[in-house]
Amino acid sequence: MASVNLVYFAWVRERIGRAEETLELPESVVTAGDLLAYLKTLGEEYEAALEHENVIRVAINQEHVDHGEKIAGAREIALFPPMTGG
Amino acid sequence: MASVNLVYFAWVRERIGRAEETLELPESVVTAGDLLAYLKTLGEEYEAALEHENVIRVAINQEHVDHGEKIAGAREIALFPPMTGG
Amino acid sequence: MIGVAVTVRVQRGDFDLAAEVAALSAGRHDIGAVVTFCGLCRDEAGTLSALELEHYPGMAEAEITRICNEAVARFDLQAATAVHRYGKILPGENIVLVVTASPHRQAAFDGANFIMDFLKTAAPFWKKEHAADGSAGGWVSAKDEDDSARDRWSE
Amino acid sequence: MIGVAVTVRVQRGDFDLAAEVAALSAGRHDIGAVVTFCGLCRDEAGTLSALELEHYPGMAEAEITRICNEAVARFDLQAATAVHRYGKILPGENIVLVVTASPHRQAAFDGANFIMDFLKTAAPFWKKEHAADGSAGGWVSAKDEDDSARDRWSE
Repeated sequence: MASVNLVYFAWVRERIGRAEETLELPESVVTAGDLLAYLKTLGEEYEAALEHENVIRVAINQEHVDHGEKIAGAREIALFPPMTGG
Repeated sequence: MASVNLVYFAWVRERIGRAEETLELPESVVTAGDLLAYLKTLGEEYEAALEHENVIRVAINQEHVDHGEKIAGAREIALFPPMTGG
Repeated sequence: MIGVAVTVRVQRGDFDLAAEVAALSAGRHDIGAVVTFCGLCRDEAGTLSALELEHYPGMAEAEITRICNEAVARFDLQAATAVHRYGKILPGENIVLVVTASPHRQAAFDGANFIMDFLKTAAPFWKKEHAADGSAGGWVSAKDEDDSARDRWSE
Repeated sequence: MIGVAVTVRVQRGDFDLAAEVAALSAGRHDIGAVVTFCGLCRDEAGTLSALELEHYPGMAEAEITRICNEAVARFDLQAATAVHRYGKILPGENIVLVVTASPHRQAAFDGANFIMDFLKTAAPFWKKEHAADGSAGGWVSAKDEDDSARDRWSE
């Protein structure tokens, strides 16, 4: 089991109901996409937040990554909706 | 003979040697292009200023015109090189 | 690109347009063009009372810096500044500032335009609307046209 | 276009970027984007001591106003300001300012870009260079690239 800090923003944060947490991930979670699928098994709040997986953006150590990116070595993984700044 | 105020700018002004003048134009001067051709008959300074007729810009009553524009009714005709502001 | 100054700040308070331009150009005699872009909060014909801007601290600065550095490398920029606010922002108030400097005008325009397009689509900020009538506002949706604006730079 | 403010000035003295932006946007809550362009005098790697800008009084203001009105009509502009200096201008000093406001960022960028392209090629101003070594400077030649920049708007 690997321990990772997860941070959530905007409506992902609101739906999950917390801004950050530290989780132990099973070895089967290899990619960012695996992580999304895993989180959805943890409860309704995660299911609601991550329902449309394809729109969820992932950043590892504060850099954008594709869902196919491996998460090994990640200190911090962020999940959030498409950005609307500017 | 029609009387018209002529104004010159930049190197057109420098080569003609004055910034403005009022001239009586013969009836044969109908268009802006006719004016340029007529001025070149008035002396070396005009010939030097208007040598390359096609680059000379003409404004009638402070609006850009083509060389084919008729000058009838003009209060003020300006001759100048291509603009380099901005 | 020696001497190229990239300045990025993410802050709650307002910024000072003139001060940012002065900081970027002071004492230089080689700049031909300075372009600034200010994005402001619109009241949407009176229906909006405020925007609440959430951001990802750390990554916001890092991502905007990456975008500015790319703009500097891609265009002929002598300097680039970007300041993005977060927190509650009222109609008429500033949200974001971008300043670019270049010897040539089109590069300064393109640099600022490029930075804004990527800032909109890649910098981790999210806007929530507060409705003027007190009804529940919502998160602003990302626009396809913003993705299109970004994608034109890779055509 | 009711309420569209076009402000044009031709003046010897410097302008105040922040004051011009404030004048154009003060009290408004419907502006989403303000773009400014400042054109400055470069020292051309130390070879230029000053620019002397000649203009056609009256026509300069009239032509810039025509250009700004066309930009307002063509893009979705809420306001446009253009200030152009004349007389002797030293390296590092401002020459020209354009400010545009729009609900949308690309219109503000395009409006300012359009105004600058036409201002360069149609506003009656002429630059003479004074060389730093005291040798006779000369009139700046019009550039083909400026005509090309203007012509892209009619493509």
